[in-house]
Amino acid sequence: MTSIQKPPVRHPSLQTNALGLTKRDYEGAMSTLCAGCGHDSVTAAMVQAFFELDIPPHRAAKMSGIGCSSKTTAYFMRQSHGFNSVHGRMPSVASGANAANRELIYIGVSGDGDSLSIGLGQLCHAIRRNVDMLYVLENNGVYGLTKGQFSASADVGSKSKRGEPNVQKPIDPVLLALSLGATFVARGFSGDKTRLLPMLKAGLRHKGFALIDVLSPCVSFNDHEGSTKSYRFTRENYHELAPVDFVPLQREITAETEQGASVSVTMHDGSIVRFREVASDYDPTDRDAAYAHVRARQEKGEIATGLLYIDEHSADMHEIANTVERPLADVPFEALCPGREALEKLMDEYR
Amino acid sequence: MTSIQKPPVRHPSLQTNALGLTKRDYEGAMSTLCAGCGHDSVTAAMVQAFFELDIPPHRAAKMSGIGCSSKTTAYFMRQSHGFNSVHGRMPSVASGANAANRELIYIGVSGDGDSLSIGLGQLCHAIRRNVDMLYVLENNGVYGLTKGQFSASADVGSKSKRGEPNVQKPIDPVLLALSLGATFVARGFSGDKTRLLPMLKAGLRHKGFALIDVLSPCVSFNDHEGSTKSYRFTRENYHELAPVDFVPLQREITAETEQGASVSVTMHDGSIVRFREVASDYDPTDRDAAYAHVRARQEKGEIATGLLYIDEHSADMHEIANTVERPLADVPFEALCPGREALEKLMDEYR
Amino acid sequence: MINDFAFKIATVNGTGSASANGLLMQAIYRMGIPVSGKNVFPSNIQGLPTWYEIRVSTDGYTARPAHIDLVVALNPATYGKDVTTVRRGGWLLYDSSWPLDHALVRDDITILGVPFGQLCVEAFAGDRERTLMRNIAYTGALVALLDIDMDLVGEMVREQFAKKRSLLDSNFRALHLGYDYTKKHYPCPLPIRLERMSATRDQVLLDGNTAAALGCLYAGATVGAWYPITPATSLMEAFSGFCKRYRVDPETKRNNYCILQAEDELAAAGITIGAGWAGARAFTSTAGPGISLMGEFIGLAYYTEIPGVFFDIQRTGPSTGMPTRTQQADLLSIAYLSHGDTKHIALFPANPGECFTMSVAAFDLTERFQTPVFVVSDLDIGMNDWMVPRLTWDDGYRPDRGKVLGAEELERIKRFSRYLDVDGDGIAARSLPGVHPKGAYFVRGSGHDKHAAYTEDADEYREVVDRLAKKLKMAEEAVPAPEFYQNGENNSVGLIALGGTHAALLEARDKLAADGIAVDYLRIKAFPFGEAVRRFLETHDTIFVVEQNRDAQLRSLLAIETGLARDRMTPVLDYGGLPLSADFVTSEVTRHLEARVA
Amino acid sequence: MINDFAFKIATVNGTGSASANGLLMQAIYRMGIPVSGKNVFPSNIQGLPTWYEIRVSTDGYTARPAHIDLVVALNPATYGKDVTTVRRGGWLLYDSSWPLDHALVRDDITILGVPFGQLCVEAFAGDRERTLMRNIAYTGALVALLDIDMDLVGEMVREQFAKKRSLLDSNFRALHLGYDYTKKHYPCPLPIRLERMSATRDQVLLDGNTAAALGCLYAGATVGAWYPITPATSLMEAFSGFCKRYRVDPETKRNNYCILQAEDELAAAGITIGAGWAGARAFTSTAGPGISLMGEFIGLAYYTEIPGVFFDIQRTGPSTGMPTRTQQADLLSIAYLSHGDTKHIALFPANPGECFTMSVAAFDLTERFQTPVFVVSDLDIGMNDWMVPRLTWDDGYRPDRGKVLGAEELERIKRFSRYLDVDGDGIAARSLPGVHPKGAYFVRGSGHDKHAAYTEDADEYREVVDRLAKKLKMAEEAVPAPEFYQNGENNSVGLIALGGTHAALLEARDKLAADGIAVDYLRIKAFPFGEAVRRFLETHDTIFVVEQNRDAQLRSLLAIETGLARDRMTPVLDYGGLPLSADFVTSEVTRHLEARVA
Ligand SMILES: Cc1ncc(C[n+]2csc(CCOP(=O)(O)OP(=O)(O)O)c2C)c(N)n1
Ligand SMILES: Cc1ncc(C[n+]2csc(CCOP(=O)(O)OP(=O)(O)O)c2C)c(N)n1
Ligand code: SF4
Ligand code: SF4
Ligand SMILES: [Mg+2]
Ligand SMILES: [Mg+2]
Repeated sequence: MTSIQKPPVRHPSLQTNALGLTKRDYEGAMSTLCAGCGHDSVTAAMVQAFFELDIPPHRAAKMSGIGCSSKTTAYFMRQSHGFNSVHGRMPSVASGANAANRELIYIGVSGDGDSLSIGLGQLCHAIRRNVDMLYVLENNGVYGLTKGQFSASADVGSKSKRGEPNVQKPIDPVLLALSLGATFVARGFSGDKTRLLPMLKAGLRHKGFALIDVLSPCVSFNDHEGSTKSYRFTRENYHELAPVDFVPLQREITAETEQGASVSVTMHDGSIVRFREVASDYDPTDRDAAYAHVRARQEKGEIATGLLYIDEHSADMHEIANTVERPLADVPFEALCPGREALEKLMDEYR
Repeated sequence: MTSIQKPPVRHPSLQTNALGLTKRDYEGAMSTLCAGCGHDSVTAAMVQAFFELDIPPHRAAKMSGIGCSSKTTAYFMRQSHGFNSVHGRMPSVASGANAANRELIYIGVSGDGDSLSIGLGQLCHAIRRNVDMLYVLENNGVYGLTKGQFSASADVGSKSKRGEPNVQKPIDPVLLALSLGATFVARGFSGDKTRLLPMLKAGLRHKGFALIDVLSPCVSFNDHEGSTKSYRFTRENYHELAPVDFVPLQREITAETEQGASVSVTMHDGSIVRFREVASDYDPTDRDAAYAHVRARQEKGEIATGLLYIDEHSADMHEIANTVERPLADVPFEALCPGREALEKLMDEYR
Repeated sequence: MINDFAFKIATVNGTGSASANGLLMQAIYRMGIPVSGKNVFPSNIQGLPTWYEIRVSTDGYTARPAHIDLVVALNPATYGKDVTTVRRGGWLLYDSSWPLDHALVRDDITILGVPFGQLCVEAFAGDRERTLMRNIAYTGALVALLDIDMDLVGEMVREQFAKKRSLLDSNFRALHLGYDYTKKHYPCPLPIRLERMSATRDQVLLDGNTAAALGCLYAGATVGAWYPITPATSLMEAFSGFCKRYRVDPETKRNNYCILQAEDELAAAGITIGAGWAGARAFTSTAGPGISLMGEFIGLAYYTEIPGVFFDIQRTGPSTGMPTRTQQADLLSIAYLSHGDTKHIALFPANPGECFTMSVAAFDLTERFQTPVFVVSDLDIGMNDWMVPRLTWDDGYRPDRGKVLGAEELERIKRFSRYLDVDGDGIAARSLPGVHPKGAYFVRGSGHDKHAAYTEDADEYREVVDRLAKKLKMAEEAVPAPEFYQNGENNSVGLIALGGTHAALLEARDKLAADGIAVDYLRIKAFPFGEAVRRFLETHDTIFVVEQNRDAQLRSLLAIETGLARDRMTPVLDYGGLPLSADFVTSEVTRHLEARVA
Repeated sequence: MINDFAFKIATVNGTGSASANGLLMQAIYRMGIPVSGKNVFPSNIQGLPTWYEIRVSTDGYTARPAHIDLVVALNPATYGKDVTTVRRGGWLLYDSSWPLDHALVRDDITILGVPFGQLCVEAFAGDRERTLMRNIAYTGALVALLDIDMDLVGEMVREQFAKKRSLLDSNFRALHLGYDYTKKHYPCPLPIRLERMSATRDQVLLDGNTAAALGCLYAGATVGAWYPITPATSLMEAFSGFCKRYRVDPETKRNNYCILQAEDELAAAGITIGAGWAGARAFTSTAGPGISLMGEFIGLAYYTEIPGVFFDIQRTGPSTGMPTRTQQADLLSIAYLSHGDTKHIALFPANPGECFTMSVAAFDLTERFQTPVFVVSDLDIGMNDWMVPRLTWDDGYRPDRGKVLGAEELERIKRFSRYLDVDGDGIAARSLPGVHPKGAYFVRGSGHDKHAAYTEDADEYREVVDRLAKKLKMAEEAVPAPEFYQNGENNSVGLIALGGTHAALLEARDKLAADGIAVDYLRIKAFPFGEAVRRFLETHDTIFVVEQNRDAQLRSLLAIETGLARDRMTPVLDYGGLPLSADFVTSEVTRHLEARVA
């Protein structure tokens, strides 16, 4: 059903990937977000990740809800189908799309309001279903598009632009996901693209639901003094577990010797995630260790970032449902309709 | 606004509580549940708890969603107002009722379908809001009222009545609540009333949201061999942290010497929860220890029960909102309406 | 009174009476006699009153009977209520293990006692078996009283318990306990009795949810999303059963389908829409409360033009209402579901047979018009066994996928504009994700122009929503046309109805004719209404709109959509939650007509 | 052309132009001249086109103007579009810091250039200040061109920046930069200019959401639940602001209110209902998508008879639609929201003044009738500043809590039956939780009888829902009556409308009269409709129903509820998302009337 597309002629200087595509081919419409919005940096990282992974744009599906963050799916990969659904309910739409066509690469982009308030139930159940998709939660502690109300991820005491402190306990999507048995849990910072990039790649390659909580400051409503989601506060208080390298299967592992002690996890498709300088006792496949680590940092007033947990062995939605390899949308009608005779026989059972 | 009610004359043999009421006064309509349903045992424990805590029935409000479990609010305290709302959305209705009248004692009864599927988002946000109420989740791993489909709490591999194994990962309300920073988290078993009773009492006295996950087998659809929510399986695999005694403020602590080493927590109202024979290193006020304990048991294939975590220091919904002591429903109109003059002045600001 | 009477069995649910009642119904059906059964059950699992009404009719009328000739009263809790439902001169059968209860006494009926309980206590051990066998015992009694073919019943019991020898024996014992005792003590059969016919040869006993599930199976639906709710649950459960049987790839043993039990109805709708967008035939089944919860998603699908089939198995509303009672009260909700300007295609099956055919039609319509399509059934159709012609299938059928551009077409065209109407039929071609880079576009529930680009421009916005209105207008003549039942020449009185009340209307029509009142009858099969409905309304001076809701919702839709003045249509409303009986219609109609003359 | 023209400022959002535009509007208002402003803004935070239209009208017309006399074009992205909106013979003011763009050239208008950018670059440092001051600079230019009272503007700037000295100076500088340059280079004022009047003395400039918030404050609402959504957000934010000011207990410093930002609209509805049940006056405010999500809960409140006020600040649908554009397209959704038979009371404010009074009325109605009440406003009313008479308050007002039994009454009565209609008005007395043991009852969305006991009995069920229908019937004459604008004696032409289009209709009526077409006009203020609406429809041969949606939803409601045939009413529909202009109405009406004659 797919088609091979010929790389059009371009300026020689532009670097191309295995598909002969340049980064430009992975870009999207002009962003209409505020200048400096963290979300735009995430978008840029996204472009980079898809480009470097040699993913044909039209084989990816961009799913989102409603919000500034959810708008960003329009700002990368113009040649991919995009689905800007309704507020907080993207996980179910993505689940349905994936059920119909498991071959596409699904990326969901959401916000802390979209995911942790109105969409909390759907997020939790997408995690439980282990839908094969990368889910990027662009977390800024506020409802940006509706002009800065506190979201469910706002920290107690964090101040609004008007100076009022938030009084409700925050929901940490990372702890939530770990407690639900999510199979890939990470946290990044839009201000740290080098560390975010490999997480995105690993998330795209993960078989199952990959949640990446990306701290992505809102310059218009939550980047002031007293906010715990500002660029400044995040930069000063985030604690990276360990930088990771994503080594896709196709490339042979050259970087091997480059650094010292490193833990690595082999992904389902054979590619490898290598953790550099990680505390030797940290096991990124130990769900409880990850949880404890995040909590410990939290108690210290720090924000644990990094690729915190990977489980490559749990079944994803389709394995659980035991569906055929081929996308259900492509199964020929003949294979679906039992036909006249079968019905006749069946009718005898209703006498 | 409340009224003192005179205890009617009754058969002397019936034991009465401080209000001069007998247990009968705490009973409700005839149960229409299946004979042997775990929920009925929970109802019985509820009657006992309210009776022993000397709570005037009409000062309690019984909130529920939809399901066999949610029906049970009709089967205790006929003199209390009850609100059987819509499926999965009771937490918001309870929040609103509590916002309007903080003096009533709120008890919510729900099921695993009502709370963990359709109602998951509302449950999480009621926890976050820390609404002052006791929330009893009667957990049987199935949708009883709709005839036995697996719920989100069904364990992987647990068999349906037709013998089909459940394939989706379960959501454990206890882990979920702990990861969200809930202030009172416990798990009981409808088959063990003696241990459930003090939990219910403590939950009723807790200031804030008290979640009790009660394993409550469904005899019609999930009590067979191969089910991990059957009476048999639960009895064989539940592991009680430690039996607790609830010692209300008014009664002086006689039981003191009765047993040996015991950890105890003083509740907001001065009453005390005492943990008997608890491993001396277990601190019921340590959120992470509780989480680790539950996970450890889970890994062993056991079900951790008991009063696992108490936090008496977090602000509840009204403290957060800084509302007046008196129920908002009772605040006289004069105190609410600024009046003509104020409006005239105000209008000058819109010129 | 041969093959023309009705009897009712009053028991308690969760005691196994259901299967006994099914046995009776099936036996009569196998005797070749037209029969229908209505199960009136409570919204709980065990211990509450439940009734089963069986009607036999030589003329093949299957609507709820006007009166009950024989009542089997086995539930003391409802004695008083049950005895009053026996027609004068009728019969009452009760369990004489206990002395006759005063509540049951009536001197204008014949009271028959059989000590079912006692007989079973003597014959069987253990409470469970005794309660179960009591049901078979009263079955035996009825076999005797109504002259049901005993061999046939025996044969069926044998079929049923072929594998469970012990059960087989006790069932036979119980059957004969009731049969023999009755034969011995009472003149059998009663004047109301059965005689073999051959009217059911090409018929089957089928419930609407099973038939709808078969429709989805045959239409090639691959994604089913749902959240359990009575009375819609059995639809998806039946689909799942059929898929396990017909949809497992013979080689790989993998499934050619994916059924997702969602966390709630919002998610079920989202999954359906996501799957429809990605190119699968997807559906969900729910009841009123689910419809209300799907409102926002339905508006999204309407505005973004994504296919999906939504079954509403109606129950008694509002709110939770009476989940185990029937009604037709979601009509108005569905027709314009969701905020803003919307309008939806809805199909109204009248029986299980149509649940099958209309399910298939729904998938063709939803893909052709790229808009959600509702199949509006109800508890009576969905959960009761109906006698319907055997379902048939034409192997020539091919799905109508509507305008979907493939890779080659996309490769050829210069620019793909998702919402551009090229041929003036109001429908724009769509592309599926993953097929071709040129097919890529951005689905958004926010304002978009014909190229699917974001817009806040009044004209660009209007251009798209005006086309949507046109598209729905086009659908009027594409949906199943109404059925016109003419009774002789130019009648001035016309009846209008839709859905499961059809059985009652056909019977009412005959009854009225017998009373010298010739009426025409139009059965609406779909929304939006077409020209035929308009014409019928215009050509009849007196119009009765028969429906099962309080507010005359169908009449409202007719007033809005056809323009006929509301008061030109007289509502005939039955909304107590039970299936409609022909007599209600005839008496209402005659009452109004007389009032008019007077 | 003195005090009778309109001008429009085209800029980019997030650059501070909003406050400059507000300044202009307020200045004109303070000159005593009737003025109205419409903010046409995008659904994002920064960088997209935005327009502000200001109309001055001696006669006090406040509807959107038919044509624009002067356009201030400061957004190159929309030059082409903006220049076309200048009426021939009108003026265009642009930033001549850059050479005149071809897109702006038109020979039938006068083009004025002022180098705002350049002037600010020279006068100020830093991008931010330069962009901000550019707005004040064009304000200065307009002060000169339109002869706005400079002292007054200065005074206002002083008020505004009293505390921020530095800002004060730069604002003054910027103001004069624009003013002086314009005076120097162009003959000022233009023919379109202002002259002091005294028409606004008893008026205020107020938006509907602020007024509605005040209504909730004064009605004694204590619980507000919400989920942010444009254009409803500012209502709860205003309420919160007023509460901080007027609702903090002087002694304890504790709040006499509780505002909960819920996780979504379902929860907001649940909180509102829970609070209403427990005895508080509670409300929520949302827009279309929220209404769709509240469907299930609204059905519960209707059937269990719990009060609650639901604000729908309508925006352009369907689905997400155009969140920053206006429409009246939720009418049908709201009238019968939720599955099953339901019907709801809705109030339709026409301006901020009525947002205040109707909010208060809504709380009285919802408690009196014990059913949800909707206040249906829209973005134009809710978010734009309108010139309305100063809000007033009668200290004699006491809330109508409806039939609520207190402890004493409960103590006295023998048995409390929650759903028993004792005095035949369709309303049963309720009790509040915690008041008295005898008042205890069980609220359930499932079938219940008049004693609030669970039932599956057809008659008991019907008894309750029939009373609900009666109750809503009773409400017809209790809700605000329509406003009847007669124009001389028995006219045959009648216009009908509701909500914010009122301003346009009053103007259209005058215009038509001026053209010799005398029409009557009925403004509907509430649903369900009463006798007055029926009478108006019956007494006018030609009826135009003017509304801002595609599907003539109000006309549908009129056809359903009054019985008048749909086609007796001609729809006049404007649904592009912008406020209605009088000319649209007059041209549509005349077109139809002529067509009729022809
Ligand atoms: C049902 C519904 N309710 C409310 C809204 C209004 N709304 C749009 S975006 C948004 C919140 C966005 O917050 P978040 O997801 O954090 O995205 P951000 O803008 O912060 O990136 C809300 C409440 C809506 N579009 N739909
Ligand atoms: C909106 C809605 N969807 C579905 C239903 C049908 N329904 C009633 S109860 C129930 C599940 C009950 O399961 P649980 O909460 O576990 O209660 P249990 O019966 O097991 O005690 C469902 C799906 C409903 N009443 N409302
Ligand atoms: S409002 Fe905040 S989140 Fe939205 S675009 Fe601007 S900076 Fe980004
Ligand atoms: S079905 Fe299960 S949960 Fe429901 S009443 Fe029966 S035993 Fe209890
Ligand atoms: Mg956000
Ligand atoms: Mg359950």
